[in-house]
Amino acid sequence: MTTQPVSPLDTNPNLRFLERVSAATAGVARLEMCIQCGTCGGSCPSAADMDHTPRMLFAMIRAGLREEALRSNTPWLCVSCYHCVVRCPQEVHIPDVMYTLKSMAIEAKLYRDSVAPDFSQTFVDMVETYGRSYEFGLATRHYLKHYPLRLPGMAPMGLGMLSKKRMDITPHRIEGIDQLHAILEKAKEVEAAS
Amino acid sequence: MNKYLYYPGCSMESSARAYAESLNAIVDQMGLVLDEIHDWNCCGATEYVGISLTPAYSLITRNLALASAQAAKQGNGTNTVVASCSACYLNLAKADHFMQERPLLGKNVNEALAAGGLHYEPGTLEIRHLLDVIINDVGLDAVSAAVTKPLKGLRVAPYLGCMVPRPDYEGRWSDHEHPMELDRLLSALGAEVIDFPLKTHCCGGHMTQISPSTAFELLGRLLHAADQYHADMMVTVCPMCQMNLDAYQNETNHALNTHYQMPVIFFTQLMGLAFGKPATELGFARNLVDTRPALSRIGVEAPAPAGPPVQPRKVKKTGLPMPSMPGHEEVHE
Amino acid sequence: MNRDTFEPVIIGFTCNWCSYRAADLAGTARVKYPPNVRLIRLMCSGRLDPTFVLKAIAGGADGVLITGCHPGECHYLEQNYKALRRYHLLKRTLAQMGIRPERVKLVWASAAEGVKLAEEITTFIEEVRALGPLDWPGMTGESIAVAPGFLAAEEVGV
Amino acid sequence: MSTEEPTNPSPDQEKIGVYVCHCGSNIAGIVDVQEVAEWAGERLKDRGVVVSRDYKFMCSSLGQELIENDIKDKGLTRVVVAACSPHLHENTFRTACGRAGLNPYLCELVSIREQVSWVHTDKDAATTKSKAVVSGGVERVIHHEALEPLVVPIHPATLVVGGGIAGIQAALEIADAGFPVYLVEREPSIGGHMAQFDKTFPTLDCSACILTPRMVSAGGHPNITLLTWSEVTRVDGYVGNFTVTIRKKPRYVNTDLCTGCGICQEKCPKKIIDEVYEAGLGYRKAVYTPFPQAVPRYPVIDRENCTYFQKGTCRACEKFCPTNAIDFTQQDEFVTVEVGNIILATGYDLFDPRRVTQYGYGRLANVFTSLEFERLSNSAGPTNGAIVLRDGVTTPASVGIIHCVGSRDRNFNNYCSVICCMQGLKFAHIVKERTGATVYNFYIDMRTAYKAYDEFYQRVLEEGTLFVRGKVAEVTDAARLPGEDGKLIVQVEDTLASVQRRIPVDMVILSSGLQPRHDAKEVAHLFGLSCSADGWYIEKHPKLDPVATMTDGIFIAGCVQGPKDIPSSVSQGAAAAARVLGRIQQKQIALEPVRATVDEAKCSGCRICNNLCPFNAILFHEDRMVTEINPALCQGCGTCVAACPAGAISGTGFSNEQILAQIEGLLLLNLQPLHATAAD
Amino acid sequence: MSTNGKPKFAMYWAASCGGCEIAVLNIHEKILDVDANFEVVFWPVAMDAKYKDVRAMPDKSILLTLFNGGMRNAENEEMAHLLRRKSQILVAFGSCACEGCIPGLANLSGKQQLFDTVYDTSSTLNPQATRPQLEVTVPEGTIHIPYFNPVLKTLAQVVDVDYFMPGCPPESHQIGAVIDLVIQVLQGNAQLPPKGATIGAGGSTVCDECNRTRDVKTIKKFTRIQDLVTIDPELCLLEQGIPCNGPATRSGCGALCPHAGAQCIGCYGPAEGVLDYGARLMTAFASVIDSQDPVEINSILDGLVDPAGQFYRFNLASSLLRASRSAWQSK
Repeated sequence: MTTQPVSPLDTNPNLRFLERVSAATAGVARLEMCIQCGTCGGSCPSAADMDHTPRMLFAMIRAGLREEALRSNTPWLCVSCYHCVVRCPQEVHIPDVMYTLKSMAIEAKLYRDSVAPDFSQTFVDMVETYGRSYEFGLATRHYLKHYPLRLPGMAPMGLGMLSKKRMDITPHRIEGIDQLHAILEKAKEVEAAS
Repeated sequence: MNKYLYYPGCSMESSARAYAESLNAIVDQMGLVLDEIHDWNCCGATEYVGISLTPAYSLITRNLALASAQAAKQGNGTNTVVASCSACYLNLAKADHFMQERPLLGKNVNEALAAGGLHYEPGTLEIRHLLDVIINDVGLDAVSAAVTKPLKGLRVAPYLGCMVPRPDYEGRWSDHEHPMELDRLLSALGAEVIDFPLKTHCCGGHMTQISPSTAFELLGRLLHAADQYHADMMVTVCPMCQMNLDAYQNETNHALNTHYQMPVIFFTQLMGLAFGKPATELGFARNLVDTRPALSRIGVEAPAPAGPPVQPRKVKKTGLPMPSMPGHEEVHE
Repeated sequence: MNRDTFEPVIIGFTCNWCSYRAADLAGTARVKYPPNVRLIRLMCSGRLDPTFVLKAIAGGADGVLITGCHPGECHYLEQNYKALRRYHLLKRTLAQMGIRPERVKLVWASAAEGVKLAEEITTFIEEVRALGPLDWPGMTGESIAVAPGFLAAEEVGV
Repeated sequence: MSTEEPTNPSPDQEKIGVYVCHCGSNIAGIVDVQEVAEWAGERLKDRGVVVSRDYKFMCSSLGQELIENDIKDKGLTRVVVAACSPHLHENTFRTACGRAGLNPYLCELVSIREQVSWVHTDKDAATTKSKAVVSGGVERVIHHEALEPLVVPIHPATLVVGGGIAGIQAALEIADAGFPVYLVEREPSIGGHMAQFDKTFPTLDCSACILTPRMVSAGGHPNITLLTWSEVTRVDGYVGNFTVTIRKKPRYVNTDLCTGCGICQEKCPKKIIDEVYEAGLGYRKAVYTPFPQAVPRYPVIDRENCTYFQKGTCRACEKFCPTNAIDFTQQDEFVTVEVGNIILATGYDLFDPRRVTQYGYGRLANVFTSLEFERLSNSAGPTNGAIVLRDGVTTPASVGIIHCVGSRDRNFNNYCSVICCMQGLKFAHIVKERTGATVYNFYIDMRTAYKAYDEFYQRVLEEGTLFVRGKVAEVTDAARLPGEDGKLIVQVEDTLASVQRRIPVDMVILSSGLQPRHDAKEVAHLFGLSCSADGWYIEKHPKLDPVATMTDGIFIAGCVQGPKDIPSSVSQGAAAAARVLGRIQQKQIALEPVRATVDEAKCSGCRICNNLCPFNAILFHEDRMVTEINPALCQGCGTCVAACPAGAISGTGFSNEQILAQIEGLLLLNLQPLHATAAD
Repeated sequence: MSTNGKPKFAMYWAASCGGCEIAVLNIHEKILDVDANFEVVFWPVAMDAKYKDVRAMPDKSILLTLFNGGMRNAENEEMAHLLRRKSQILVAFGSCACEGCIPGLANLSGKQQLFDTVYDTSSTLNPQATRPQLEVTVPEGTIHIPYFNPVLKTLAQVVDVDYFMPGCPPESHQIGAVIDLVIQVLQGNAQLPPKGATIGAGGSTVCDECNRTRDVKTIKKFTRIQDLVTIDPELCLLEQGIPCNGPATRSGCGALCPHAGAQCIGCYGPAEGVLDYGARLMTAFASVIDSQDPVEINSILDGLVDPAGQFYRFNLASSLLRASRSAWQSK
């Protein structure tokens, strides 16, 4: 349990953290409505591996513990199973808050383990380049970087996937790739502005 | 004839070819006309949303924009987009939903789309999953009517995964935890459907890539439960689930020191079989876990499993009555 | 009247049993809404005589809000349906007089819906603000001299 | 040409006093009351305002005296008070005027609190609006008429709907005071939910032991007419004079002959799950009394399940009945009663936990509802009080009790069901006491307000019940860890330890919340009441008038008004009875003289209005070809007034003149600028 | 015509059709009583007269002026003021003066639209597209044409009126009765009604005088009378779905139209004390529509093809709104 002297509202911008998280979340986050009942933490399939249960993370956000919250591995372990969402008695958009925290952590370079961010980034790079996902490229790049040792063990599976035509060696590029680039460029502008 | 705009999603062309092939084999019989959205792009899975909001939703919404344009151009009498992949379905549905719930998001996304000469009016398209369409538009009567080779004696564990029944902002599913749609479909095919307790639990999603131990734990839970129930196979509606459970089963076994050989197949593959299509056309060859032992059962009397199937819910008739469960009568124990 | 500083004046008719109590409830709950609306208490929306609406418009109101119990929940069983019918006929007539029918709005609000009523009031005020001033000259004596704002506002033609 | 146009009565005729209330800072905090008062004195002088004052608390005796003195000294002929909602203090100020010799109805109370100071933030705008509101009041009051209230007699009989503890209490209070009561109950016996319970918290005395004496005295009371197996189908009239139609469903048992010996129930071959009294956990026959101490003791035949009614053969009950009381020919019987007041105590339904699928009720055998557990633990229940699993034999070694099932949850019911915490503690105690099992209570917040409740919590803590703070995520039988096989696993975040826990237990009890009766809305409409958004009936004032409703003469008691435990329900039953008795003692009641009247000279007999009145107050005289309105039946809604094409109908208290004048007053000054600021 | 000291009588027409004059002449031999009891000093329709003669008269020198027609232009208003000054009793005579009547229905349209219709439609031969000018110079000199009010006003909206006599035109027997009354008053045998009263009409509405059978009203469908194949000769027209204005229209005509099988169109104006005639009809019709479903209600209302025309045919100028927005806006 981290403790940090929390300065009064006016001098501590972090106490506005909750508002900023909500503002950056798709849909209406309703974070301020959390009653700390723990339905999310109880439902979460990967809670065991998390630094903090989602409930605790929300309490930290509320307390303005920005760095601790963004450093937590909790958002990265969210599997987007949406159990917490449908069970939450206060209808907090939990997974979407997790997405927000991830992007904030990336922006602030506050994540501890680079595997997950890298995977997402690699995946997105592929998509931005081709307009479609490119599992072979993704897998090879990702595994070479992060699980070189896991590769041998993976080889049979990989080969199986290839032999059974479940993975293509060459990527597929969409026709409107330029259009897509234009859209994404603009989107990034807008995002940066907001 | 039910016509739809169709969004296949990337995996249908790679890891989930079997899904695509089997679907292909049954569409005509089910009277489905799937008009593929021309030049659709990847939905970004669960990755892009974790990096940047507006670009992520713009990526998704480009597909919706293309779809509504296509619908308008051809005036092809539908405003329903069907997705066969759970993640794609969820992303498309969420984009449509959130653009309405947060008008600012809608404004930003459309500002971005405009750069590509596109626009999408949230709420104008209906976004549905393939299973939903088969259950509610085609209907189980039509399905059972098409069955020529009932899957008698095949014990199947219906496995939906997460992103079809949840979060279900449009309220299309009978339940978020224990929806019966897939069970009904499989019973209609003549299979013996077990009341799979983990039918909407998580397969680990992309954890296989970023936190294998977590993934193996979750995969282990599913395989364990399916095994406990003596399922011959797990039947899924989601490429990601199928990929994780099938392709990573081996690694999971290594990691957990277990020896599961649980075939995991797409519901469309079973439909194909029940409709009398040859297994060769239905992509069974693509499974990494051998499906032959299970398939060999179909049509022939299934041998009694080693031990009695685990049936924790069996109630002695001498006991107190169970609460009546309206609408759930057809569940197999 | 300068349209930038234009503050619509709205007369609201409330039902003693539902919407007036909803307004009270909004008060007790301290729910905020803009002060542009001025409420009149009737025993029932069925008491609403189109004359009242015409009078309000002719008297300088920019919009009129009619509120009553939800269909099927009228304290007097079914009188709110009479209000509903009059409302639809009145709107047709107003349109012929060149008045945007949207300037008159019917809203159902039960005694429990203080927040909803406040929201409806806020929304309506903004809708009327967007329509601009009406300031009908009907009652303003004999002068046919027309207020500038009146000319500025476009309404449906006849 | 139009005399309906408020032809400003020459002000010299009228002397109007305007009184603006500060309500402490409630109004004065936002509205410049002094400015409003001064403004009214100046600007409305030519409208007849001769005195205009502001005062800290107009409703205080000093404030009222202020008005009374002005009436006496300055000869006021009209009074306008700008303060709170008329629903709060209209009477106060009317009475004050009355004391000073001014007809009470020449006083108008306009609201600048609920509708101005409490809902607006901009002071100038609020002050401006207050002026408009006052001006509207002044214009309106000019057209008020001196009225006399309509005095009607109060019928001494009372109708009590619902035979639960609240209804029984109310019925007994009134009957003991010597006045007739009709007690209507939908089920075959009175007793309600309380009759199903085993023990009652926090004292743990046996529910039946304290309830049955009340049931018996209600059943045998000379002043109480018991109408069980009956439902109200129609309510006509108004306070003091209701005419109520009640449908008596056929019992198929002649209650004059039946001795309640119970032989028919023994002999009946048809056994059905009892979904009502036994909460689906036990069985009953097709002919049955719900429970041994039922009042009345006569059984009913359940037509849907009776072999004779379904197949045409059997008649076992008839054969064996020693007094030939069985009568298969009985039909619905409709009785009409005259009552002066009505008390609704129709209670609640238990939230159906099937809706919370992750808790597995209905799928997982050993998940029970609170009501099921009440029956289970009840010595008169299906297991004679043995706490066992659904197999009927095994005693649980560990039990999990889940709080807030369906309550405090936007997916189901948003509100707190009040009783669940104490109920959960009660269950914990009973389980411990009877089985010594390990007991877990899973709660979000422990709410043990009220006398001796928290002490009970302490006691249960002492007894060693384990408490886990966390809303349970799911109950599953999918075992995966050692020790989970064959158990129910309660998965929850222990929010105080911040860890996810999987706790294997043999039995799970869901402390289901309370919710309005499935037909609450229809019943409310039948009696002309309104429901809150949740479906509970709305009381006249949440604090000061919790048992009265907005419909005069109709009161509510018990859970129909909101979730409640037994003590509160009983108190409300008694309170409602007290209110009714007060009314009866007065013998008569003064009604608002808000009525419609027809000017026969103007009435052309066009008959437009003739079927606009749901209370049949409008009658048409064929002979004279004119329409007349019966003031006794008229409820004063004014629909006919608004509809009359000839303007021949006028509404006392809400006349066209008054409303049109008020409109003019409100618009007198489109007091611009309003400085309206968007709601914040 | 005699010029002895008999009380003076005048009748003037402003914006009107002249029907009111015909109605007066239509009182048959009673017209002789008028001559016997009055000296007719000004009556453009019946005798030659000049405005300057009227101006020359001493104020209040005319005992009774029957003024018909609405205030369409500056000349009408000028004459209204002039005759008010010269008369002791000024009667707004006929629907036009009382409430604007058909000329007042022009208040639905803007001035421009009116002129376009009058000077620029196929029914008009106007090659030079001439439009009336306030001032036109011709060889003989300069002609002035009175200013055309964008919004037609009623007499009472311009000058103080003593009595109102509705009807388009007022029924001759009512005119006769009024003249009798005035004569009785002159002979000191009767009292004048209070100022501002409506004279020559009943106190109820047309249904009061209508002998068609009627029942409680519920309307499932409105039909224009010309669209009906058969009309029940006995039954109330409104109950047959024909929008009959009888229920809201002041009695006095003897329910002529309904008895003749046509619906009342409301020429006698609103009943005593009614502020807005159209509103009364709106609320009456709407109240008895037999539906609680907005969609159905609207489809029933579609049967009322022209609500404003239906409810304000004679009455627009004296209604609360008085004119449509486009009329108010035009200059």
